[in-house]
Amino acid sequence: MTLTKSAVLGVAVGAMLTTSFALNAQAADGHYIPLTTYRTGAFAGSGTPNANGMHDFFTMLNQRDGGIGGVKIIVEECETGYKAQKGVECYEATKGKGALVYNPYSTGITLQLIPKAPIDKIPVLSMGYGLSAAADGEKFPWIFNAPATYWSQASGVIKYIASRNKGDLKGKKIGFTYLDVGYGREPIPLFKALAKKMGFELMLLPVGVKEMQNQASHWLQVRKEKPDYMIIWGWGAMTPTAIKEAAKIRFNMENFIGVWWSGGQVDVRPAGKGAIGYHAMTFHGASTDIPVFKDIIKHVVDGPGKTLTKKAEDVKEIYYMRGVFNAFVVAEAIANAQKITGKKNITGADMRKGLETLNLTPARIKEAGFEGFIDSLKITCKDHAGANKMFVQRWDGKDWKKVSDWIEPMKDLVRPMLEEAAAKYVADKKDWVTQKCS
Amino acid sequence: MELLHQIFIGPFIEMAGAPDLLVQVVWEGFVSGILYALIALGFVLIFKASGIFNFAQGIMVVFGALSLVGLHELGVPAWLAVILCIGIMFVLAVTVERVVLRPLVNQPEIILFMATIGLNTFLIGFGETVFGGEPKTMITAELGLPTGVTDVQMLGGMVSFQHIDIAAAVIAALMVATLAIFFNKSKIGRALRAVADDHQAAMSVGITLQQIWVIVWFAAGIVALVTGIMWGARSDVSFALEIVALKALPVLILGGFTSIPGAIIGGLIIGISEKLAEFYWGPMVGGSIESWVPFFVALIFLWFRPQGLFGEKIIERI
Amino acid sequence: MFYREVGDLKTTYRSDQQVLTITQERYAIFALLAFMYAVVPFIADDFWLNTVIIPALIFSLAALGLNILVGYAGLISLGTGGFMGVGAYACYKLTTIFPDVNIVFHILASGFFAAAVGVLFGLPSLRIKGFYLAVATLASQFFLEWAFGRIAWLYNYNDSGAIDAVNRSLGGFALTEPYGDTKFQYLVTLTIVVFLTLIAINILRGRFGRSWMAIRDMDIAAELIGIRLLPSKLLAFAISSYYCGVAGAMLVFLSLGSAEVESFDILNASFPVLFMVIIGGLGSIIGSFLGAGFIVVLPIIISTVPRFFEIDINSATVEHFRFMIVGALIIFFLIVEPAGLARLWQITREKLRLWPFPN
Amino acid sequence: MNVMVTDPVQQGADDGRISDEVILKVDNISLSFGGVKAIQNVSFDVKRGEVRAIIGPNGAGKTSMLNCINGFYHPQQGTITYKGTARKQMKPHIAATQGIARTFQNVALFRGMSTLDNIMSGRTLKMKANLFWQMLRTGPAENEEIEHRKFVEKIIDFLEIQDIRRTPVGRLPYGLQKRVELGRALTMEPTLLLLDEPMAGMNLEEKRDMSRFIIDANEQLGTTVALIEHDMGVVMDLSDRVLVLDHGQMIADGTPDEVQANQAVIDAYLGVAHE
Repeated sequence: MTLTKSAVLGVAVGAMLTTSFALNAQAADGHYIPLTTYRTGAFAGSGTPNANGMHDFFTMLNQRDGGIGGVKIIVEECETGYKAQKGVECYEATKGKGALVYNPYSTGITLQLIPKAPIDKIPVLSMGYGLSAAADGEKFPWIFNAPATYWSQASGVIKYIASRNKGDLKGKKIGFTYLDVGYGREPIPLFKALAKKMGFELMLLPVGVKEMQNQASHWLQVRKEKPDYMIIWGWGAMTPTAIKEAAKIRFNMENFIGVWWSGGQVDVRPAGKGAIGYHAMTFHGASTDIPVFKDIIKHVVDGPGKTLTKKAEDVKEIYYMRGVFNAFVVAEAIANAQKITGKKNITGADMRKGLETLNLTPARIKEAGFEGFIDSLKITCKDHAGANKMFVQRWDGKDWKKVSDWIEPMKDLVRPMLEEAAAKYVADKKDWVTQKCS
Repeated sequence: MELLHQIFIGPFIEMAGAPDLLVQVVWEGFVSGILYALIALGFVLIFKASGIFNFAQGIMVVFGALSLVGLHELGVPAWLAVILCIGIMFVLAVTVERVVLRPLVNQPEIILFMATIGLNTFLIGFGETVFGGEPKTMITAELGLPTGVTDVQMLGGMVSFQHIDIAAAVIAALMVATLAIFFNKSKIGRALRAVADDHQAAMSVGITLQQIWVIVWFAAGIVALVTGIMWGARSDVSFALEIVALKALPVLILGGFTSIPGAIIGGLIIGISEKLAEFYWGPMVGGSIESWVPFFVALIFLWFRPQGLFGEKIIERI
Repeated sequence: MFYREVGDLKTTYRSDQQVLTITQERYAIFALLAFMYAVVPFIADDFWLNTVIIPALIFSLAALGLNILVGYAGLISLGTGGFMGVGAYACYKLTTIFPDVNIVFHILASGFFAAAVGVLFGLPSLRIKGFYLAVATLASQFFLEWAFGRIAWLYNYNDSGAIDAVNRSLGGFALTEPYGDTKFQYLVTLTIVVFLTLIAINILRGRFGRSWMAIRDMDIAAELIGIRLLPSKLLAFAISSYYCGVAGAMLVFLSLGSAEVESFDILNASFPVLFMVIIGGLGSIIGSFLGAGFIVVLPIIISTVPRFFEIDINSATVEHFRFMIVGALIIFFLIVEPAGLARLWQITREKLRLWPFPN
Repeated sequence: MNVMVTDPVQQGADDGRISDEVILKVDNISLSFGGVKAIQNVSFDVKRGEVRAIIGPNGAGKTSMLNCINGFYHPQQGTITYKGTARKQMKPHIAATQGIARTFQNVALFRGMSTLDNIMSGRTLKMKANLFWQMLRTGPAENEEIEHRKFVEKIIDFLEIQDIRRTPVGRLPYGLQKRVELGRALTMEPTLLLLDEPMAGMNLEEKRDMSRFIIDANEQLGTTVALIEHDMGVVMDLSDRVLVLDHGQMIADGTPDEVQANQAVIDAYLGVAHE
């Protein structure tokens, strides 16, 4: 027995020593892009297609074009389980290897990275999520949240509901159920402001991460309060569970509207027929009938590129498409940075410049094979979000169908609030890095 | 004063004002309670026969359900998958006995308890490695479980009963009845009851301790599989249930560690009280109090009756 | 011939009651400390400090705290995360309310809040023990998790619900994450951990430590030699929670830079710390350090080793493997050596002391 | 802080070791668990300085009696008068503070601790240094530790267990464990020492040693001893007075010679049926 024990100790010590040699963080040779993903846990349903989309697009660029500007893209995934603390650990473990940009895919992680970004000089791209106030590029030079902030989106949702009520929401009751973490709490200030301005009653219904799969009580509360509309800011297992529960209490699905992170096939499928009529916001199309997806299938999913995507059908997942869009923005920013700096191998600081002057014109979108999928996108020094347009889609049991026109967010309401929030965020931080935009 | 009114009178006025909602809330609590009770039942089976506090019972529930769905995803027909899963639970029971329990026999119970925490963690990793970590949908229809809903007009409103919930109640009742018959009528069952009191006595019936452990872990595994199916049909199949499964612990405290009726009644008390608390008192403090209310109910109960509802009074001897 | 202790005689009880009675070992510890202070900051890069050394030190402190409760006083707790959280949130509130007081003071003071909460939730230990107490500590864990999320005052009504470390300095140098220099953070962390470990050693080898072990080994006999159970158990809860609280505060201010409820929930804090204690060794101070180091390094080993052999491994699979390996290791240790890594170390030490004579 | 340390070997030890002072008086005690009557209306007393034996067949209620005396069981009826204070029931730690020490039938040592720590724990009540000094382990805490260590070392010498000082007691043979347990009780410097079958499971030589320790403790340290024992030879040799219990009832009380001659006692031991 003692021999075994000594052996155990020996192995343990040996393993630790091995690690200490293997650990030496080496700067990667190429465009190094760490991805904080979550392919396991209660958020994996949303996280997996998302990660696959990003991964596959980069792999496709490597296969088809040999990388960006002749430099290969190196993607390293780090599993977070959608936990902010894990995300930070991933960040700390990868930042030293020459990371160009972080795509946290979690508002919680984004919030934790915001103070770190200026210090480590690595930009954070929280595409359509994260801290809304970060759209103020003067106060947050290192954070980008194009194509639109949560606050823009919240205003868009309300605008859409108002449009179904001839612009009048007085006396209406709107329920807001949200994942009770940084992500779901983010739009509350805007909803409150809108409720005051437009005279509707706001009913808050937080769902903790641990109750995500067990929302019976929450929806009984909805049944009691009888709101006219429900808005859901869910992610992972929360949304499908909520849709099932809503169907159980016979909530009118036509009046149930999800945010763009609650509008994937994975969210509606489990509820079956009960989900028909559910609405969700989005900022890109739902059709894969465009060149870029054909390329991905050809070079990656069915081709030689390494992928975790199981079948070509999976490309049709909304969250997969969004991952592709996200990767596209990153790739364009890298190319842009190369163009501005004239360097082939860029740094995080160069990447920031690339993002800040990114301009996706319709011509460029068409050239890249994204025509009809996304609207044009322009990031400026002042505005890191762009406040782009969005639209509403409806689930008909098989497909997502566009049911509204492009909706312009309430810029004149949102922008001042953003700036105020940004100023407030920065105010109690000593030595906060800001910039002046000319 | 207003606060007191809000806490002690308001909720009851609400209950009286909308009795249909009250019935619905109690029903929801009842259904959750059944699921807690089923997990607690698995605990009791193992504890009764071996004195082991099996922390991994909740995870065995998910593991069973995940195996079922995972096998079906691999193209195995539903009925065959169920049979295979029963086989998996048996293999699990044998493995646990061989690898975990046998080497640890005669260790203090606290060591065994921690070993089951290790088992808990291992099973999560193992299940996810084999079947993937993303939440899965239970194959309710393929198993022939009902999916409809019946709305009953009553008390000036409507109460809806999901058929799957009714099925869960019926299946739970059947399972408890089967276990009761098994324990009281069969030879193995009697041996199991004997072993709870005296290991020597059990061996004189001709069953070794090892066999008994395999049998109870297998029985607990089957209970877990059934629980997993019912639970999976209500929400989804993922290890996130780990946290919810911990609510079986207050159920055990309420019902006693060795009592099957205690587990059932304790489960129902916990289920109904947490849903009532959440629905009528939760909104006052921002909601989500059902995450801790069951534990406090159990604590308060523990203070007055440390041996649980049906547990035997413990006399310490020196 | 590693040890030469034959001539190492003790002539007074004072010297016989030192922490390390073998002179050589005392020198070894001084050498180790000198190494940690003078050499590590120069050879370890930020990655090592950030992802391995600082978290391992902080979690060692939490594990030490839990070990006082579980390993020494024999009271099982699954509520470590909650107590760490109390420390973290208390520290956050303290920095808000008293912005001019030094952050190190706040970190040490925040432990007292955790201690108070620990005592409150330790009260049931008067009437219940064993598994029942474990369930009682779960009550505290879930209640505290709820409180951190639902009581907006605790996180200063931030919209995000997160607490983030404010920029504070020590002796003119920025200290808190992310503003401070990693090496500086490391030195401060090390100092706090060494200081608190010394105190723990002192308490544990004095009358309180003996009382706890007596209660752990046989509470009835302990009572009959005059140890009052409730005050002793509550003191164990208080001191244990103090250590966990300080660890929680350090986790936010010296390591992560910000945190949400989930950093202190049962799966991210309570269980891992319990695993550290089991794998490290119940009732062993050195075990707390070994266990924490092991659990912190393990995921890095799992993700690095395959890459070392050029095997492509998916990040989610790494996570799954980690669970499997941790679970298997816990069972393995309980079977082979219930006293954990600390016991393995002890066996090795005994062998070395006798070497070259066989044992 | 100045700690009083008396040298155990110098104390007491005159021939008039038994005084007339009744140190413990048990009056009409009854104890039952559920329906089972463990003790029924038992009364007896213990005088300062004497060795008092309690004997009786298995299940006679001897251990329960000791448990009542040091407060672990609470009798339903009767009073216990100790050092002049009458109580309906004791609390274990109060019994300890008042100088009642105890060993157990099945050794109740702290298995995870060393011999030294086990015996040191017997000094817990006498140690006063507060948490602050304990944390720093200087000043009062350290001085106190050293003072008490000196006392403990004397007990260790007295019991001749110097060589197992650092051994965890879980690894000791049974006989030595019993000795360590006696050591722990003696370190408390008890007025009244309750010994529950101190010689159970020992061989002749170990019994001799143990008897010697008990006599020395009684004669040299002046400890009053109440002991339960099955070995009649030991009982008759050691004790001044013997109380005989059977089925929870007192059937005889007197000097060894008286008790030996008592018919009821003979019947009880030979198993004559009760009416």
